Formats: sequence, structure tokens, C-alpha cells
Amino acid sequence: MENASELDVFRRDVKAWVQNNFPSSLAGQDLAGLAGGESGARANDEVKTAMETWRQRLAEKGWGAPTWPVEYGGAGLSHPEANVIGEEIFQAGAYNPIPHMTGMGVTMVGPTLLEYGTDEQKAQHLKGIASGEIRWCLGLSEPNAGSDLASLSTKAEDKGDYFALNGQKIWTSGAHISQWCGALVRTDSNAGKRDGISFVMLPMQQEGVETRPIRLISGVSPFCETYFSDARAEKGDLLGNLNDGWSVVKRLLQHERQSQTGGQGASMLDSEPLHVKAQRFVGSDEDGALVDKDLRQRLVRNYMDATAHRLTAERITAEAAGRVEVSAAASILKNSNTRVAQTKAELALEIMGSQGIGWSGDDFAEEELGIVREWLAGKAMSIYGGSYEVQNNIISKNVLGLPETTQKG
Amino acid sequence: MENASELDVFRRDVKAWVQNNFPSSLAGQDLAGLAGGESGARANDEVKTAMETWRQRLAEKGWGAPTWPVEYGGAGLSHPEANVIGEEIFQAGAYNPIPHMTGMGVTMVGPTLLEYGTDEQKAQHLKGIASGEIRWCLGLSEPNAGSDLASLSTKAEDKGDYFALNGQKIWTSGAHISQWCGALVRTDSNAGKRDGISFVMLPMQQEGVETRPIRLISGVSPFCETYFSDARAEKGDLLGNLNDGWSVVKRLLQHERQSQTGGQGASMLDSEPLHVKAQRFVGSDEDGALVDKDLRQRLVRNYMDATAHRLTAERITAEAAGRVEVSAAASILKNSNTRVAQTKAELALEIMGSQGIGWSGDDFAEEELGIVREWLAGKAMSIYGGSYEVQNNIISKNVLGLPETTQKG
Amino acid sequence: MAALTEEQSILKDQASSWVESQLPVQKFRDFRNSNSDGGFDPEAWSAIVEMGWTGILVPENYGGSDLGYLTFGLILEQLGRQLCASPLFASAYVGATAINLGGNEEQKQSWLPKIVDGSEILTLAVDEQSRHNRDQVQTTATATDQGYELNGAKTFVLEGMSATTFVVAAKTDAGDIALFLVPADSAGLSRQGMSTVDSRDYARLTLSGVEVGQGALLGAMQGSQLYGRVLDRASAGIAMEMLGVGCYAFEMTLDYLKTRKQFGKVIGSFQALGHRAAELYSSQEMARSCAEAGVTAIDQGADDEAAMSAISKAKTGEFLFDMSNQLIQIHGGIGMTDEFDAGLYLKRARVLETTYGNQAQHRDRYASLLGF
Amino acid sequence: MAALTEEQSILKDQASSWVESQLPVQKFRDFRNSNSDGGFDPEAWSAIVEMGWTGILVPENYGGSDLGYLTFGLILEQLGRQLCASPLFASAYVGATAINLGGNEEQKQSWLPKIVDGSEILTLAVDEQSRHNRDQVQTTATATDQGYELNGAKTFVLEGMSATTFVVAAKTDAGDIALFLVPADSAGLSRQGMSTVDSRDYARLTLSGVEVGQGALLGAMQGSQLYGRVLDRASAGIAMEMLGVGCYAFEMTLDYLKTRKQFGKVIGSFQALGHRAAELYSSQEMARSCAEAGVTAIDQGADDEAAMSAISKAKTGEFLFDMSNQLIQIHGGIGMTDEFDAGLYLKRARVLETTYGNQAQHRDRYASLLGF
Repeated sequence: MENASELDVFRRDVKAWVQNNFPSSLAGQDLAGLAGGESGARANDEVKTAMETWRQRLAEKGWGAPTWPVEYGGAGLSHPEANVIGEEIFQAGAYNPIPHMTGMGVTMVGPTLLEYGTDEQKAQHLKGIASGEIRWCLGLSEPNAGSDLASLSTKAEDKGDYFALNGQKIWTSGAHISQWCGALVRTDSNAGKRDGISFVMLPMQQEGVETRPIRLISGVSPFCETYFSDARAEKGDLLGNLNDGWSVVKRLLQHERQSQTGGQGASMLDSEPLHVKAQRFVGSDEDGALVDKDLRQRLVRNYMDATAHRLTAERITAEAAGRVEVSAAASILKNSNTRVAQTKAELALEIMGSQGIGWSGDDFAEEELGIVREWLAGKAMSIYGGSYEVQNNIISKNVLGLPETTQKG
Repeated sequence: MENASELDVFRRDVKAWVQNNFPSSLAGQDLAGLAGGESGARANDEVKTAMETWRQRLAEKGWGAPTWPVEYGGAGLSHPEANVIGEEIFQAGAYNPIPHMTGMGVTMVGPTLLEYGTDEQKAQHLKGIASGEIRWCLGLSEPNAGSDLASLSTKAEDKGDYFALNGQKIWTSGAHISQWCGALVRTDSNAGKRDGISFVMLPMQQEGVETRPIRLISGVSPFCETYFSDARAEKGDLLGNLNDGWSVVKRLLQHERQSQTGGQGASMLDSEPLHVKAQRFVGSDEDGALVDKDLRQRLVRNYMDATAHRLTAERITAEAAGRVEVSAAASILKNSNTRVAQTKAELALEIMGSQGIGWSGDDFAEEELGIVREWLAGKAMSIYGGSYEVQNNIISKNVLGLPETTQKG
Repeated sequence: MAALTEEQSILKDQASSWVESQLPVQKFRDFRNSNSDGGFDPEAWSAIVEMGWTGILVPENYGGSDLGYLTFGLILEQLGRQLCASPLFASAYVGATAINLGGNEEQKQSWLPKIVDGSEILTLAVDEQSRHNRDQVQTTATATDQGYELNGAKTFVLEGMSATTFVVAAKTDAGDIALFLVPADSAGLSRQGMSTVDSRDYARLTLSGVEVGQGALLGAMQGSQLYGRVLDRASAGIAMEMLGVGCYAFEMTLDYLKTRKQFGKVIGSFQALGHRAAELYSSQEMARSCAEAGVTAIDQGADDEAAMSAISKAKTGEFLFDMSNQLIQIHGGIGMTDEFDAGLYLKRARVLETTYGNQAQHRDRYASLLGF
Repeated sequence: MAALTEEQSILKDQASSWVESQLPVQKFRDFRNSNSDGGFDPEAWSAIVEMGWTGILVPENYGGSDLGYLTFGLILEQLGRQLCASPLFASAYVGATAINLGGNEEQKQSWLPKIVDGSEILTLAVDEQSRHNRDQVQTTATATDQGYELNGAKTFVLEGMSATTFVVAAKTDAGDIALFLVPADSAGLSRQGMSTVDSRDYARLTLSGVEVGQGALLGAMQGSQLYGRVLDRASAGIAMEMLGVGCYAFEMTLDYLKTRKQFGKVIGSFQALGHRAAELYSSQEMARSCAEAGVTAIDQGADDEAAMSAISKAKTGEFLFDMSNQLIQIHGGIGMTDEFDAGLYLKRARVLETTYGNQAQHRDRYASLLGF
């Protein structure tokens, strides 16, 4: 661990900077929503301008991706320092929009580029990510592949100085609003299932790429079907070696798991603690205990699970002493984070009763509607980024060393 | 279903008969324990005599195995009628000891004999079972086989007019106090795993059979290791065809599941309803609700699960219209019965606090000690007779028609 | 617990094939897409009336068939399977129950035949806060010379925009809760639709100085006793619909387990999923037993009708909660899309869960009924 | 939450190898088989004293090492792994805590060195009914000219037959609960051993007219506050022992999953069991974080010491409950035999669960502390 007192000094500086630089007009806004594609587009001009100012200020400090080298737009900070930045921004009621604005850029593409990219590739791509200006999507899943990524059939044909891509991707997050895409493609049809695969990067604004948003049960469309028809990826945009895309994507997915192990994201669910919401909707008895004891008991379990998850994340970080290593613990944390969050959303709905089943209209508070949508959207947490079952396979095999089963569910 | 009014008449007759014939000196005794091997041996003479009278009276009516044909010691009754007998005996605070006294006889060996036995075999064996005079054990499991029954290695060598058995069985229930054994043995070592197996019956009182009781965590020894050293089974005691023992045992195990789907057994746990026990140990608030609301909530769930189990057992019986058919539902019922019973025992322990961890001595009421032993013994419910996991395999494959996995746990 | 009679089995089969052929879930989806304000398909409603389902709880001398609660429940189950929207439950189950139990001869004669022929759509207006609480009724019914004056507000009223008459729970001058028949077009009554996740018809009501006659009071049974029994029976009915929703979700999931391939195998061959399916199936069978027992207890006039109602709602709730979540989880990404039906079942499941008390409330009620 | 310091890691490793080599579970089994009345192995106790573990919570000027609660917890975890029986926890953790927090200088000087050198064995006598309830203290301490007279009865006193001094919770004349040091050989004090499933030393005490001096009262902190804090810290300590019991049970199970074959494969390759192992492992990691956080909060003097203690006991309880049941289940028939160790862990698990409040009580306490 860092020297605690140095970190304390750093924290004081960060706190002051955030207070001085976070635009007051953004306070209380749905910042996560604004940073995302859909509601961001609907925001008014004043808010948009303030958001842009805030982004620029963060980008200048290199705090969009604080642990990246300064030359690539980061701030060259340690992980504990980066955590301090996140915590202080959260404490101030602010929000760091850059990771969100870059789609998969900060969390997945960047760290993988840092490891597998050539100097040219890093110089070309990283700054745009760290500054929040370039949004990335990832073309990994395909229809009928699901958790079985390696059964992909999108082909990249060698055309001399470029590859021509043909095929269909699905669940491409934010494809319709992204500038770049990292795609997993088959470059050798004769090789084994995981051998003939490569990872290429390509710009989305080109004729051979078409995106169709998929409407989800929560009513939003953050994902697309993405069609490649002779889409062009330059040879220089091949990440990692030809036909070695599987190792690139494995690393990418580790970063994904890592990014899904829970953190501080502003959400409707967080704006009022569940027990306060329950006191409001359900009421308390003369001892101050919730009237609905069955609910109370399950609420305590969820609180304890949330604490256990947080403590475990902290312990694992501390034990790894801040090293970048993507721990095998990521699978455990992803599943516990999912369980806690999904249960929390269900509890919030239960607490709100018939106010927790609203879809739209003035009959429901904005927060109530937001929680319902978040509940629905959150069902994806145990599906995407390696399903709950896939994480259990990983724990069973990689962490516990149990023999591989012939069946991965 | 039977005509209800006929059944009502029958019920009235049974009720009267039980009232007139159940020895009053047995009222309030631990009848299940008496019928079993260990505590039965410790009972005083008066109780033993009364128990013997009660057994004879039941046997004369054919009520040890009421659905079996009269010529084989049964009463030739329908299943609904047999259920009425069971219910009325239970209602009267009495207990039918015959099934218990015969070990595996009434529940498993008899029904299988009725189906697979020759006329000679039925005539020789069934009456002794139906009357409660002959106790049977089953030599199925072997060390290192566990749920994988078919990997057995006990051999039966053809010696002309008899088989010579050599090998070791384990978990032979009551082997040390049984007169007869049904054993699964390998009669063709060259055939496939499930093909060269036969089912033979042999008397236990012979030189080639040795039994060693296994002490369990509950402190009792209801099971044995059973060693065969040239043990003799007559050719005429082969049940089913040679090398077709696997189909006999499959049927036997269906009867076992059926017998473990829950029923009326006298137990320490049943003598005081859990919520009454909780009122006694935990106390109630002014509204009459248990003070420990977390416990109360889990108690309700267990009560509801118990009711759901009972209703499902009744519904399935009614839907099968009393036919003998061994329903595929047996696996569901075995697991739900297990879950309810094991949870109930855990709840009882929790309710009793430090009185629920007693092993012996006057510091604990006899009932308290009995519940602790029952809690420990009950852990076997999800292991024996096809483990919880094996039942789920059966449901998944046989009931739901999901494809067989290469892995059966 | 008895098996279904032959008559019940036949009716159930008929309902099943009618619903699957005439009102598959696609119909509900089309309706939702065309009309996001909730409601139901009037053609389907006419057919339902024509088939006599509205008369199942109505005695023969009032134009019904008097086939009982289990039979009605079997119909609700079938409708639940395809998420059919209709006021059948609100009017011909809950409304008819209120009139049957609480109506005098005159009231029965004037209301029951209209429930049967569909010319009146009744519904219970009970909740006043977002969480169902049968003891929390603030709406008042003050005696006047002509009858009663009702004041208060109600929320989450099922079929609230389609109903022609509300069965309103209100506090009398004596402090008792009683049920009053209030025509939807009464002066002083206003209603507003609620847009809910399940795209059905719910409304908030405001009653300010609503005048009704003496005949509005359902007084054949003591007020709060009537009110409690109507709610118990309503819960048992909801449980049957929930059973249908859950069973269809199970079948969709089982089908997917048998057809969807990953890693070169159908996913149902993965033991972890096979065992999960086994657990869900077991939970479904338990839920069925409890749900059928809930309505059967009403038919039998059983002493434990209230307790069985609590069990039926709680246990089907438990099954449907897990099942609707697993429906999404096992279908994976496709389950998250609006185009696929899983979301419709999930959303409906949560609305039914909160209707007339959720699992926790019914567990609490059960323990209280048993005295601990 | 911080990682272990190097010093802590070294001590933990040393404790681990000493326990595994010197006091494997077989030692406990031998002891149990030879002496069914509970108790502990005096040789092991001497060695524990010699290694200085009895002084971990004692300040250096009283002969201890003052290494703190997390360090003590790590030792308890190691002892828990092999079910080692000793009065270390009762005396040098709970007893020392009571003296540290509640003793005046004179009391510290006279008791702490004796706790460290093992010449005194202290233990808390708190429960009076079978279910732990910190508010239910009926034992009275009436002021006399010389000191106090104690009357009452206690049950489930840890190491109750070996203890030389009891730390008795009793109600003072003012109605406050306070802690009193009562020598085991006091006139009027009698004790009786309890034969429990885990074959450890527990006793019932009877105090009738037990006279103690003024110096018996631990009065440096307000009585009921002291009492509450001792119980909170005791719960956090038990959680660390529970963690050890559970972790060893997990390792036994994992080992079995890797070696036991059925149907021609090691059973750990069956997906349903592999996933169950994954869930148990996750639960173990969560339990470890909570248990370590519980004792760390004491070391840090954290505001939420009480809440963290409740979480630590509840979450390790949850893990150990599931783990001890799965230990038997996954081992199958062999797990049911007395010859195999699984039963010993299961039995110990349930005793620890009920010690100083079970999961439910700690969940309730946690909610109360958070104000809901």
C-alpha cells in the first residue's frame, strides 16, 4: 500500500480541485444518463455546455484514465491514487463522465491497447479515449453464439493492405453512436475454433458498416445488431498478432469482468438508501423497526451482502498491493456485485408497491420510474460480460482447480 | 378415485378396529424406536409383549402390507384404502410397526418380488414380510461406488446349484439384525458395466456372511459393512433373470424413492409443533408474534413448504387415481420431503439455542437430545436412496426430457 | 387434495385451446403496441362472456353456472399463460364474490345477471397507499338521509378505466370497513389511468362527495368480515393467474433448454442448468398444489380458507418470482430484448406479486392466522 | 480494508504450521474419545501460553505483546481449522477484553499477568436462558458492606469447568448490568458440566449468596456499556474461529471433489458440484472479509465496531452453516460416519452458531444499529 499520509495529502488536493472545477449547474443532474447516448442527446444546451467544460477539465488533468501514462492522455497515477479520485468525485456528488463517454474505451479497449498495441497504435488511439472524445464499441458476440464466443463466423478477408469484413455482430454496445469498433473476426477458416481468430479495429463511419439498435425490455436501446458488408479495417489496425485474437479477447474480457466488479456509479437506486425508502413507504413501529419484518430481514441480508462485497473488493485490492494484475477474484466479485445489485433493485420494487410498477406518466415520480427501468436493465448484469454461469465455470476451473467439465453452461 | 362414501364406511371400521386392538400399554411409547433394531432391544418385557401382540393382530388382518394379495399375507386392498389404514393408525396415536420390523421388506423387497418373483419365491418369502417376522436388508452399495451403483465388484460364482458370493457391501441397513439379504452381484465380468449384474437373495445367518456396524455421526449404527466370503445363495433365490439384475434394482430403487417421499412417522420433531416450541423458547410479543421475527419468517416458509409438499403428494396420489404406478413425481417428492425435514430440524436446533446442542446427560430433556440426534441422522436423507443430486438428474432427464449429460453427480 | 373432476378437466382443456388459438400472447403484444394506455380487447371480452366464464361463480337462478372457484381458477390459469387482458377476474370473480357474499336478494338480482352478460364491469377499489394494507382504509362513507356520501381516494384499481361500477371499501360512521357499490359515472367520482409496466388497465380514483343510495351498501355480512373474505378470495384467484404465468414461463424455458445450442450442445445438457430446471419444476408443482388448494378451500367452505389463500399467494409468488428471473437469465441476451416475450412475463409477474399483498405480507398473515 | 501486515502474516503462518503439526483434528478426536466430558489438552494449553498467544491483547506493561484483535483473530482462525480445544478464547480474548476495558489499574495489575502466564483462566458467564439474549440478566449483585452478594444462575458458560474465575454479568441495585470477577472456588458457587455435541467444556453455574469484595466490580467503564462492548468483541472473535472451521471444511470438500471418482470421473468435474464449490468459495471469501473487518474495527476504534461485529458473526455464520451441511452432503455416506471428521465440524459449527447470538439475532441487531 501507498504511504497513507502521502495519500491523504493527495486526497485533500483532489477534493479541493473537484470543488473548484465541478460546474455547479451539473449538481443534481442525472449525470450517468447525460454521459450515455440517449438521454445525453435530449439534454438542454446549457447542461450540454457545462458537461463539455467538465469533461475538458478532467481530460486536461489526465483523470479520464488516471493510471495511464501521461503521454497517452492519462495522469500516470497509481491505482490507490486513482481510487481516491473516484471516491472524491463521488463524495462531491459529481461524476466522471469520461469512461461512460468512451463506451468500452476506458475500461476495456484502452488497457488492452496498452498491453498489446504497437507504439503507433497507442499514439493514435489512447489520447482520444482518455479525453472522452472517441467512443468505442466492441463487436464480439454473434447471433447463435452467446456465451460460446469462439464459434463466431464473421470473416475478415486479406485484401493486401486491408481486411474486408463480412458478417453480423450482436449486442454491440453503443455501436450506433461510436466512432471506432474493436471486432473479433475469423481470419483462418481452416484453423481450430479458437485459432483462426484475429482482433481488428475499424472506424464505424464507413459504408460497409450498418447498425440497428435493439430495443430492450427496459425500453432503451443501448445495443445494436451490427452488419459488416465489405467493411474495411486497415492492416495497421490489427491488434496483437494475426490469428492470435483469442488471447487478446481473453484479456479484454478480464478487463471487462474487472470493470463489472462494482463501483460507484450514480443511479436512481443509490439516491435514497433502501431502509430510508422503506421507512417512507412501509413505515416503522414504535421501536423504530420497519413494520414489515419479513422485508426488514431481507433488507439486512442485502445490506450485509453489499458490505461483504465491498470489503472483499477492498481486501483483494489491498492484498494485490495496487498492482495492475487482473485478479482471478474478478469472477467472484462480478457475481457478488450482480447478486447484490439485482436483489437491491427487486427490494426497491417491493418497497414501492404499486408505485414500483410504473412505466411512464405523472402518476409516478421520476425516481420511481427510473428505478423500474434500472431494475429491468439490471437483469443484463448476470448475462453480459460472461454470464453468472460462465463466471462460476471460471471460478470452478481457474480458481479452484477443478477439472474442466465437458459442459460449460 | 374410490367412491368416497364407501371409503368413509371403511374408515369408520378401521377406526373402531384400531381403538379396540391397539394395546393401551403402548400409548405414548417411542414406537418407531421400538420397531427398529437398537432401542427395541432395550425395551422392557411388558412393552415387548404388547408390541408382539399388536404385530400379530395387524398381521392377521393383513395390514402389514395391506395392498398385497391375501394369499401372500396382505389384505388385497386398494391404495386409498391402505392410506386410510395408515391415517387412522396415525390419528389414534398408534403406529404400524410391521414395515419397520421388516427392514427393507415391506417397502422395497416385497413389491419387487411381487413383480419379478416366481410363484415359489412369492410363496416362500412374502408372508414372512407381511407379518413382520422376517427382516430384510439390501446389499447394493459398495465402497468407492457411492451413487455409481453399477460399478460394483462383488462376484457371484456359479457353483452348479448355488452361487458363491465374494466381496464387500457397505451401507447395508440393519444387516446385523436381518434374516435375509437381497444382493446385487456381478455374474458376468466380461459383460458391460450394467449387463453382467444379477440380483440374488440369501440368508444372513450363514458362515460366509460377516457384518460390521458403522457408527454414524448421530451416535447410532443402523448400517453395516457386510463381507461375503463364499457366502451361499441358492440358484432358486435368483430374482429376475440371470444378468438382468440391473432392471430389478432399478425397480427396487423406484420403490425406495416412493417410500421416502414423506409420510407419517413418529419423531421427536413431530411431538411439539415448531411454532409452539418457539413460543416456549423464544417468547412472543404483545401481538402474539414471535419475538425473533427473522426466525418467524423462516418458520413460516418451512410451514408453507411442508404444506406444499403434503398437498403435492396428495394431488399426485389423487391424479394417479390410486394406481400402483410408481410415479416420476417420486424424485420431486423425495427432495422436497428432505428439504422440509432437514430445514425443520435446523430450525428446531436454532429455536432451542444452547439446549439444542446437547449430546447426553440430565442437563437436557430427552426430547431435546432426541431432536439433536434426529437432526444429525436426517443429514442422510439427502444422501441415501439416491442423493439429492441424483434425484435432480432423474427429474431433469426422465421427467423434463432434457438430454442426458455425460456427468451425473 | 382431490384431483380435478372430469368436468373441470374438460373445461380446462377447452379454455386452454381457445386461449392458445384465439388469444396467444402475440395478441396482447399487438394490443400493447397499439394502445399503451392499458385496457383489453373488446372482441375477446365478448367471446369470454359468450362462453359463460363470467357466470362460473354465479348461482343458476341468477343466470350463472355456479361451477365454483376451482373451475374459475383453472380459467384464470389459462388466461394467465398467454397474458390475456380482460376484466374477467375483476368483475366476474372479485365483483361476483362481493355480491354473492355481501349482497341481499335485491342486490343479487340487479347485479349478478349483469356481471354474467358483461353489461356491468365491477371491480374492487381497496388500496389507498402504494403498498397493499387491508387495514389502511381512510375513505369514509357517511350516512345521509338518502344513503351515503363517500369521500377519499383509491389507487391501483384493477380495470379501473373500464369498470362501470366500483366496489369501494370505506369506513362507516361506526368505524367499520364496509363495501359500497359506486357507479363509475357518479357525480364527484373521477378516475385517471396509470401507465404500468404490464400495460394493463389500472386507475386512481378520487371520490369527493359522491352520493349513493341505501342500496349501495353490501350489508348481508358484517362489513369488515365481508371485506376480509373478499380479499382472501381475490388473493387465491390471483394465485391461479400467477400459476398460469409461471407455468408458461417454465415451458418457454424448458423448450429453450432443449433447442438452444452452445459449445456444440443443447444447453439443457449442462448439468447446472438441468438441475436448475429440476428445481424450478419442483417449485412449479408445489405452486400448483398450493394454488389449486387455495381455490378448492373456498369451494369446500374449509375452516382454513384464509390460511390457504395466504399460502397460495405466497407460494405461487415465490415460484413466479424465481421463474420469471430465470426465464430471462436462461434465455440470455435474447431474453433482454423487447421483441422476445420474456420481458412481458417478467413485468406481469411483478405486478401480480404486488396485487392484494405480496409474499411477505401473506407470510406474515399466515403466521398471524396460526397464532405465532 | 487493509491487507495483513508482514508481522501478522508471519504470525498467522507460524500458528498455522504449529496447529497442523502439533494439534491436528485427530488430537481433538483422541481427546474426545478418551474424555467425553469436554475440556482441553493441558499440554497444548501450556504450549499456547509459552508461545505468548495469551498476551496478544495485553499491554506490554502487563506482560503482553499488545498485537491487537486482528492478530488474535488470525490465531483463533488457525485453531478453528483443527477444532483445537483450549481456553485461549474465553480467557485471553474475552477475559482480557473485559479487564482491559473495565478494570482499574489495580485490577489490571493483578489479573492481566495471570491471564498471560495461564495461571488464571477467565471466562464470561452471561447467558441465563437457552437462547442468548443480552438484555435478559436476572442474576443480582446486591451491595454489602464488604462488596457484593451475587445470586442467580448461568448456563452455557464456555470453559466453565476449567475456568478459575468467572466474569459474571449481574444486575446491580441500580438496575444496571455490570461485570463481576468471581473466583470459581467462591463459597456458594457451584458448577455442573454440560455434555454437548462438540465435546467441549461448558457448564451451568449456580450462585447463591456468593460474597465478593469491592474489587470484584469492573467499574472503569459504565456497566452496561462495558458489558455490551465485551459481547460485541466476543462475537467478532467467535467469527474468526468460525471462519477457520469453515475454511478447513471447504478445503476438505475441495480435496474430495478432486479425488473422489464416480461414473469414471472425479466428482468435481460434474458441473452442478463445480458450481456449488464456486458458490461456497465465494461465500468463504465474503466471510473472510467480514470476519477480518470485525476484529480490525476493534483495533481501529472504529465508530461502527458494533455493526461490524454483527456483520462478522452473521456472515461467517451463514457461510459456516452452508459449508458444514455441504461438507456432509458432498462427502455422501462417508460424511455420515463418526469415523470421518465431517461430523465433528458440523457439530462444532452449530455450537459456535448459537454462541453469543445466532445469525438472526445479529441481523436484527445490525438493523437496529442502523436505525431501521
